[in-house]
Amino acid sequence: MAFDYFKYLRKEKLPHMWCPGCGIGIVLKAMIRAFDDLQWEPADIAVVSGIGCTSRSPGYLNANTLHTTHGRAASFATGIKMHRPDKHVVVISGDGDASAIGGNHLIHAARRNIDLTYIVNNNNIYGMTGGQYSPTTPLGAKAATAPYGNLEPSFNLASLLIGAGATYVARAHVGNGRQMSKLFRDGFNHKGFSFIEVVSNCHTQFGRRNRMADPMNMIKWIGDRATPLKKWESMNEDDKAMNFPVGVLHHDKNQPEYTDTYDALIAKLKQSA
Amino acid sequence: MAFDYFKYLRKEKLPHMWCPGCGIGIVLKAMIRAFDDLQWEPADIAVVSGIGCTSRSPGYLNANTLHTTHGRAASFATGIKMHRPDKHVVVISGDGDASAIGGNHLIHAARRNIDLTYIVNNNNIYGMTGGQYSPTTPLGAKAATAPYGNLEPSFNLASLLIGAGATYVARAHVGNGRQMSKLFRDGFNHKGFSFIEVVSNCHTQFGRRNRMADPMNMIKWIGDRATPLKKWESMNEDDKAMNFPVGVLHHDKNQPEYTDTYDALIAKLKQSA
Amino acid sequence: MSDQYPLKGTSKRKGITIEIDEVMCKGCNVCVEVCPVDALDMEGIGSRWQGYLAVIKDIEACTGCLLCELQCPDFAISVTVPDKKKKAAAAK
Amino acid sequence: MSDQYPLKGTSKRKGITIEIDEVMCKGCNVCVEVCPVDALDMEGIGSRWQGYLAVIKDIEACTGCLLCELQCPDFAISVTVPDKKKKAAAAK
Amino acid sequence: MYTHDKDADVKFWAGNIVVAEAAVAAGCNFFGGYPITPSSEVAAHMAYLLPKHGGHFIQMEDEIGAMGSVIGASLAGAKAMTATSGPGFSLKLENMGFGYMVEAPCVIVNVMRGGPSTGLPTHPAQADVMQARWGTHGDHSTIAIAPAFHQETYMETIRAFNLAERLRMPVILLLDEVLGHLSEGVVPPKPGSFEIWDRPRPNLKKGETYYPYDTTNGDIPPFIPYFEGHNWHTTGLNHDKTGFPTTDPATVDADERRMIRKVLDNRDIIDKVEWFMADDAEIGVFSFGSTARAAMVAVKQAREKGIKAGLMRPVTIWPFPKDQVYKFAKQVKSMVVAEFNLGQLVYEVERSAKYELPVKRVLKTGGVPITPAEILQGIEEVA
Amino acid sequence: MYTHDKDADVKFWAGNIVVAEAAVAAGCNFFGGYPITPSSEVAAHMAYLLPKHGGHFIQMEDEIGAMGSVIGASLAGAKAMTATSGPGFSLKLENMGFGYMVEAPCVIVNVMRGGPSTGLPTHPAQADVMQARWGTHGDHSTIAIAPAFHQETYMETIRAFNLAERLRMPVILLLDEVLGHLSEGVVPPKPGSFEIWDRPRPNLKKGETYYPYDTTNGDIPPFIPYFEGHNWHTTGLNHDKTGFPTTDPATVDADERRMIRKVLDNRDIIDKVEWFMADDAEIGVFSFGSTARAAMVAVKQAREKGIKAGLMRPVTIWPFPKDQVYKFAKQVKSMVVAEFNLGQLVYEVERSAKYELPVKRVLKTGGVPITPAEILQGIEEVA
Amino acid sequence: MHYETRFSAVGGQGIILAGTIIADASHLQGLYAAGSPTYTAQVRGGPTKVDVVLDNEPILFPRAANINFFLSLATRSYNMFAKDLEPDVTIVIDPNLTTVPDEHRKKYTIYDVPIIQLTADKMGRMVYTSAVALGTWVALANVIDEELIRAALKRRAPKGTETYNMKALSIGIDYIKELQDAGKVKA
Amino acid sequence: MHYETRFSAVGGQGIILAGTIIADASHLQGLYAAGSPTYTAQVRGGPTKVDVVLDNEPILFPRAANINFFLSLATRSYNMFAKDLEPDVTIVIDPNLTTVPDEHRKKYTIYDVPIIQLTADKMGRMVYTSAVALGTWVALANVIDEELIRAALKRRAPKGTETYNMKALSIGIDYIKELQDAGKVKA
Ligand SMILES: Cc1ncc(C[n+]2csc(CCOP(=O)(O)OP(=O)(O)O)c2C)c(N)n1
Ligand SMILES: Cc1ncc(C[n+]2csc(CCOP(=O)(O)OP(=O)(O)O)c2C)c(N)n1
Ligand code: SF4
Ligand code: SF4
Ligand code: SF4
Ligand code: SF4
Ligand code: SF4
Ligand code: SF4
Ligand SMILES: [Mg+2]
Ligand SMILES: [Mg+2]
Repeated sequence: MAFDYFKYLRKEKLPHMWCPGCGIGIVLKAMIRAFDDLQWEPADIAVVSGIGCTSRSPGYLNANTLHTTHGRAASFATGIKMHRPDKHVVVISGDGDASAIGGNHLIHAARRNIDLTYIVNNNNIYGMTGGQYSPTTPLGAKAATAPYGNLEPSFNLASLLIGAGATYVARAHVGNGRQMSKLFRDGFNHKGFSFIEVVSNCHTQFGRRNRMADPMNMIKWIGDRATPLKKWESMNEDDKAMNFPVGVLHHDKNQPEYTDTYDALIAKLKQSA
Repeated sequence: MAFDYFKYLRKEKLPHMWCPGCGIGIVLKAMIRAFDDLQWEPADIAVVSGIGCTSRSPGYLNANTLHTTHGRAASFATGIKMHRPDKHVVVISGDGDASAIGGNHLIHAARRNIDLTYIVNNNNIYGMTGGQYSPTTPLGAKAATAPYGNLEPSFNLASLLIGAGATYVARAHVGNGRQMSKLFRDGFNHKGFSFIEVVSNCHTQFGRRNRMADPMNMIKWIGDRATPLKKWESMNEDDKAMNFPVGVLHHDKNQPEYTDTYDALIAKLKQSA
Repeated sequence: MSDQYPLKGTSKRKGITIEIDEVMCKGCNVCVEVCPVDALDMEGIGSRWQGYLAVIKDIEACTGCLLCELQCPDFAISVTVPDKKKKAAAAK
Repeated sequence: MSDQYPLKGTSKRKGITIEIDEVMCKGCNVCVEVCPVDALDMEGIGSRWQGYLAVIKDIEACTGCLLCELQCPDFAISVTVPDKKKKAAAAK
Repeated sequence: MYTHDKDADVKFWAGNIVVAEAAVAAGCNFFGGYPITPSSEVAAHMAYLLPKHGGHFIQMEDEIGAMGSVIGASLAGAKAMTATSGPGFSLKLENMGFGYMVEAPCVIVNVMRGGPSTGLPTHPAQADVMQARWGTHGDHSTIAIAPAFHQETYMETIRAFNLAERLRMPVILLLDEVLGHLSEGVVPPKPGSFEIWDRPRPNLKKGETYYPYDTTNGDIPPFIPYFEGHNWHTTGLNHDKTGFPTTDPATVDADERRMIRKVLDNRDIIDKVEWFMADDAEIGVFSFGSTARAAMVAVKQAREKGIKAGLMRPVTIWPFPKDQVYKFAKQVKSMVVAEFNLGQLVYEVERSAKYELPVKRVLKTGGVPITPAEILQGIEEVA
Repeated sequence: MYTHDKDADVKFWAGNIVVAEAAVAAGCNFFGGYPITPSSEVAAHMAYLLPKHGGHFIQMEDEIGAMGSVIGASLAGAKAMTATSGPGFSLKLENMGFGYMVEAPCVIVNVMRGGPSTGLPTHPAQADVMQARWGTHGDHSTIAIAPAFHQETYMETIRAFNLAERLRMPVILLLDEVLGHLSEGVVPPKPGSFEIWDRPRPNLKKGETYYPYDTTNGDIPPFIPYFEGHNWHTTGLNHDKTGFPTTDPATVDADERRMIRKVLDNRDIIDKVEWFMADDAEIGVFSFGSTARAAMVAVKQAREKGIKAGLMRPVTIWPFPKDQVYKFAKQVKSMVVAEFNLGQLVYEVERSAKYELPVKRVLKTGGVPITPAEILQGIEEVA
Repeated sequence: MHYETRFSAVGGQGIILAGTIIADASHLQGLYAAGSPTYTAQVRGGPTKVDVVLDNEPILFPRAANINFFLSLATRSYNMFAKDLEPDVTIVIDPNLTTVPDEHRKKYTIYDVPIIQLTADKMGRMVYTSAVALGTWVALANVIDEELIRAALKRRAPKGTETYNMKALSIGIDYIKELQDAGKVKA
Repeated sequence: MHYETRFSAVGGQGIILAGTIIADASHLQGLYAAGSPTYTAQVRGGPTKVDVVLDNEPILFPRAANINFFLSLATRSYNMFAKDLEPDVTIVIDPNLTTVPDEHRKKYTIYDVPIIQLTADKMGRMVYTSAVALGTWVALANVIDEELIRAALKRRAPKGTETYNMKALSIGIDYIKELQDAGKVKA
């Protein structure tokens, strides 16, 4: 039997709105396979996003889905999770949404170690608004607001999240959907805040301006640099800078999860009442 | 001759508004000594803050001073520095201002490696608004909004900033004004974004709720845990967790500074015009 | 709509079925490029999207590696492998 | 306003001058606590702040280490050391 | 004006505590906040109360996040509240607009302080009332309630939750620093002695699809929270009844009009105006919230001086009670509008009066509330 | 309506490009932005233009930061601008209030789109006009300009900068998606052919102290940027002339009134109303921005049908031209207010008219602009 | 019955609590009360005050308009809050910490009570300052039954400090009583 | 003179550029122009259009009201934008990608031009699709001088592509001319 994606999809909404070859579709697929792996029921899953191409994902997923305001998905998700700690809450958004305007909610959700999985489709650009540079656009790359090449150093999202206290941090890339799905599954499974960056392609807005207008060009450019963490660690500094590690980058299983802590307080107060 | 603080002070505004024994005054003093060390002229310095007890500091400093909105100081400072890259721009704010509402501007200023020095007086509490817990309040500590003890894990600000890409990260504490001043001076001197956390006391709002209502109790409690980085690194995990390292925690002198990069572009365009 | 190559097929040797959904397929070329055995191809004119559509060039070559399916951004290609092999691959 | 101990004094031995500004001093006790040689003290009633004021208890004991000045949150106490010693200390 | 039975269990509470206590009484089980003077005690008291009642309190990283968490919790089924003051209210506006758009019931408390900007953080004002109406971008209706006495604050907080639930939308509760920090007696009504409303649920047949914006039975779409198997979607984009985005001009136009209509057509449960010595008034005083208390004294004093003054005190200020103002304006010779700002609702009064009636403005800012004497002077000027 | 000389150097620009070009022509040397449809091209074009002119562009992490950077740059002496649309405008409000409070000259562009919330990001609306007036908390005056033609946009962008400088305050420029993305001809005036104003500087004697809010010579305090040796302070708290906080009620009240007065007393340079066939009009049409262009066609068509219609088109919409509306309302039999929202400035029109004049509302939302035919129908209904 | 009280100090949380205690007690006596503190969380070390309005009718305008009793523990708070006082006001100050303008001495009835000294000498800990101050109010204002004040104070005092607070209250009351006995104060 | 043009496609930036080129050229001919694109940055792969209104008077209402020329490259864009057309409209579609309702065939004058095929066959790269499409407009609308269009196209074309664009334009023009010569189109 072929894998049945449609349990988790709103079939009538397809084909989706994304450009031919856009990596977001690959991410969506990997999410579905991870849901299926864990046998999560659609009714028990909330998927929350901000604004952007990536943030249109929830609309295609058969789940409790919420397309919020730009950058604020984590805060809505926090409210959902606090009120229903028994449910699975996943955030998916773009690099701009997550790390530009949404950076604060992202790092605070990580700090609290609240049991959300935050997936960032990092295509190094503001796709939806027409290709302005994002906090992850490489130095020198062209963008709508970087006509002379981007002048701003970029975030290493994984480092940022580790610094913020996230207890599960992984990186996948669009060239390897199978690994992506596995990392999603591990992140979903992790009790606490999990963050998975997917290095992705926006050939339309990033690629077109940077000689990679074809999706496969970009996907290959990404795949060529993606290096398993162990191997990457053994590289010299120059090679490290040219490549990026993929896989589980950080995993701390011993930190208390926030809604657990809170509900323990409720239980304690109930007892003492 | 006694050291003359008044070159950098608005004497007529003193005594300042802070509680007797509040660490902010110690920070202010250390800043002044660092300015003096570098012979920076008041006219060439802008000091920008957000809102909070700490953020009242600029009002006492004889410089170009700006008391902005809560959490947004870094963005105002960025505007000032971009327009006047030739001047010294310093941000000073509290842990809440810098890392709660202001977290996003903080990490992005760090990422850009724009030449600001950002000083955080981290007293682990929202002092001004009456002692609500902040992102740096220790787990279990009491606060106005944590009547049962704080449930939220806290930020390690230095780790967060290193993760965000800051090129100079240091930690001082109120028990050692001399070291603080030296770290400020180094941060001021650093071409790029520098971040200095000062572990500080708010005995009024934090201490009172946590059995340290007396300033010296809190200052000692801090000082006892402050450990020079080298020594701290050699500690076992338990001791590491009980103490915190002070000194320069990260220093990368080789990254391009943002206004330099920008002005190089202007120069290039001028040439090619 | 495809001229030469089919959108659906089952290999005789391995019994692997590949199916391309012509409504979903946007002709992005990803599946063609990722296929290690060159079993797929693009065909011009016909897609509602940009004038291309994926087609099966050589069903017998297919190893059932699933790469095309996993990498297709559009839920447009599915690969059914008859035996346990597929399950094993998916679980990896 | 101080009853017993002075707010200003110069040590005979080392010529070190300590000066407490009674308008600035909030009586927080920090200087007293940090002085390694117990040269300072707090006195009740008199401060506009909370009923205390720092005073010089033993000027001759003062080593000019500057700790009280550096740690005073209120620009209320200053220490002047006559020779180079002070400069050296400050520069550290 | 509320009188207390000597034997009643009178609580001497600050207004902010009253709000928190009443919210929990109304069924509030989620609070997402961020501290700000002079509203902070609402959050602190919720942090104390909620876990005892099995509810959840969270102090978010900022007001934007607080508002987001409240809407998220609401969609998951919570009765949710946030509380803030001027600067925080400004920050919440974008997400409040999202709340209007997805029709998420919730209560937003603004304990007003002096502004604009940081202004006078520890002093009162009533200068966010126009902002409450127009603060977020785009067209939308607003419900805003401004009580004047603690007993009223208690009951109006409950009503705010009920309106939010019944109309499926955010409701704003406006206090000010005077009320928020004022301690006065309040007698909490017994549970069961007041109405508690929950958002309407649809009558779905088994297997029937749930549409989150189905308005076949009226302008207020019935609601089923997340996680009950309906797997529905919503978005801040204009959407159709399914909750999915649409750009169909007619659908969008109709939907936006519906959301405004659902407020205007339910004014019977929303509107609330209190009158004080107004029946035979010749000088009409208009005032609300804490300032109205000074106006009551002024009206009494005017009467003592032989001036037939009377007070119209809207408790619900949005939607604006324009018809009542119109009638009042026709009844009186002239009007006095007393508000603790530099002129906001007076514009609405002028608009509602619809003719050139002398309208005396008693306006003020600077942190010290308007006194009875100042209003009395205004009354005397137009008497 | 602008006619172009055939030989003129006509640029076929989108409205957003016009704004950027005009800003640089007006002396803008700092732009802090954050992309948002449909305003993004303003930022992109500034990113292209500014470094060529020695100015600085920065894309901030969000709109709040963008607004902060603009005010910071302004205090350091820059002519600074930001551009956004609905959701971003909502986010900027808190810092805009700070701009009013510290009296920092700057220009804020809002290219309006459908709302509320995310709404219709790629479609036009005129639904942020009340927000422009009342969006931030607290009392304050607003200057908002809404041009209708690209040539006008060019000149009004320059005027926005000039007003910001002359009055030392933020000025809002309101476009909408129709204008922002519409490409039409514009002939940029030659440098030197138009006025450029800089913020007033004080005449200080040597050694004299500079007070950043010294109003001895008028309501607009003269300005010296940072870093010129005056080491001044400012704050979003209410402050006195020195820039330091004060809670003195009289000082605060007076200062807040002054900041409102500085706008109202300078209406001669702020106000701008265009009239079209209005002299003998019996049916008064009121419309602004892109909708006014449809209204012009409708007025012409009405005249062709024998209906004496005429258009009042405010270019400056805040402060609201209430006296002109009053006069116009007295002149005409009835009015038609056409705005691309569900009723905003019509409230001001009704208030300004001061009596029960029939006011027909031609209102709409949903993304497709109001057509001449729809306005014509409105005219015919009240004719 | 209408009585307005203002307590003021520098940076004092204690006086705000004292105000609350009066209000609490007033309920027990069948009165209406309205308490308005300056909000101190933002005024570290700055002058603070609390106004308590008592009335036998429900209180409409809750702010003080005509203060009957004014207490100040510091010159800075005195200068800030001793404004718009009517001639019939009763004023208590700590003479060690508060300097009162001469004209005020002429205009108003001012009692010098060395509250801080009394607290320091007799209680040893400054936290009881406000209870001592409250005692002077009990004796001078004479509008609420002493026992009701004691009951309210007990309820609001931090656990374990009840007896100390009772003692501190007595110190204030007794000091005034002594003055009264000595004929220096109208009883 | 008043002429309204609508180009529509799916996900096409090219047609928006084509609209701009018409407007540019119209200036050279002394006309006023107003171009309104659907804003495509948010419509990945979705239907897009651009309207260009030409007039010899300054243009008041800038949106299209009565379209003279409508071009569609895809069924989805046709369905979305072929609304409210007047009977006198001229329609060009690519028959390989656009299915037109029968009633439209009856009501309107529709020209089938296999634009994609032409581009693929004769240009090899699909980026020239819109120049080919523009060519059909030049020939059919006949309101702007071909040379002025060429001048404008040259100015806006990415560097290095000018000659290819000229060629693509000719392909469109020639295809219509051929049809006209064959009598299948009114010239
Ligand atoms: C408050 C606000 N600011 C700006 C925008 C405009 N906006 C929409 S999506 C987006 C960025 C999208 O980039 P990213 O998050 O990387 O998503 P992508 O489209 O690349 O998947 C922006 C700036 C908005 N919708 N709301
Ligand atoms: C937008 C906004 N939200 C909230 C506040 C209220 N507020 C003022 S200061 C502050 C926190 C102060 O804490 P911190 O930054 O740690 O400074 P501290 O007082 O401890 O030095 C808060 C929440 C505000 N002024 N503005
Ligand atoms: S614009 Fe970029 S991110 Fe958006 S759908 Fe296209 S390829 Fe994907
Ligand atoms: S409240 Fe805390 S931070 Fe504020 S002045 Fe007092 S001790 Fe310092
Ligand atoms: S399953 Fe693997 S071998 Fe078969 S067609 Fe797909 S990619 Fe090629
Ligand atoms: S990857 Fe999918 S969408 Fe792309 S060509 Fe292949 S089947 Fe079609
Ligand atoms: S200088 Fe050193 S020794 Fe002298 S008083 Fe100060 S702390 Fe004591
Ligand atoms: S440290 Fe300073 S303020 Fe504190 S007691 Fe000593 S001199 Fe006074
Ligand atoms: Mg992106
Ligand atoms: Mg703090």
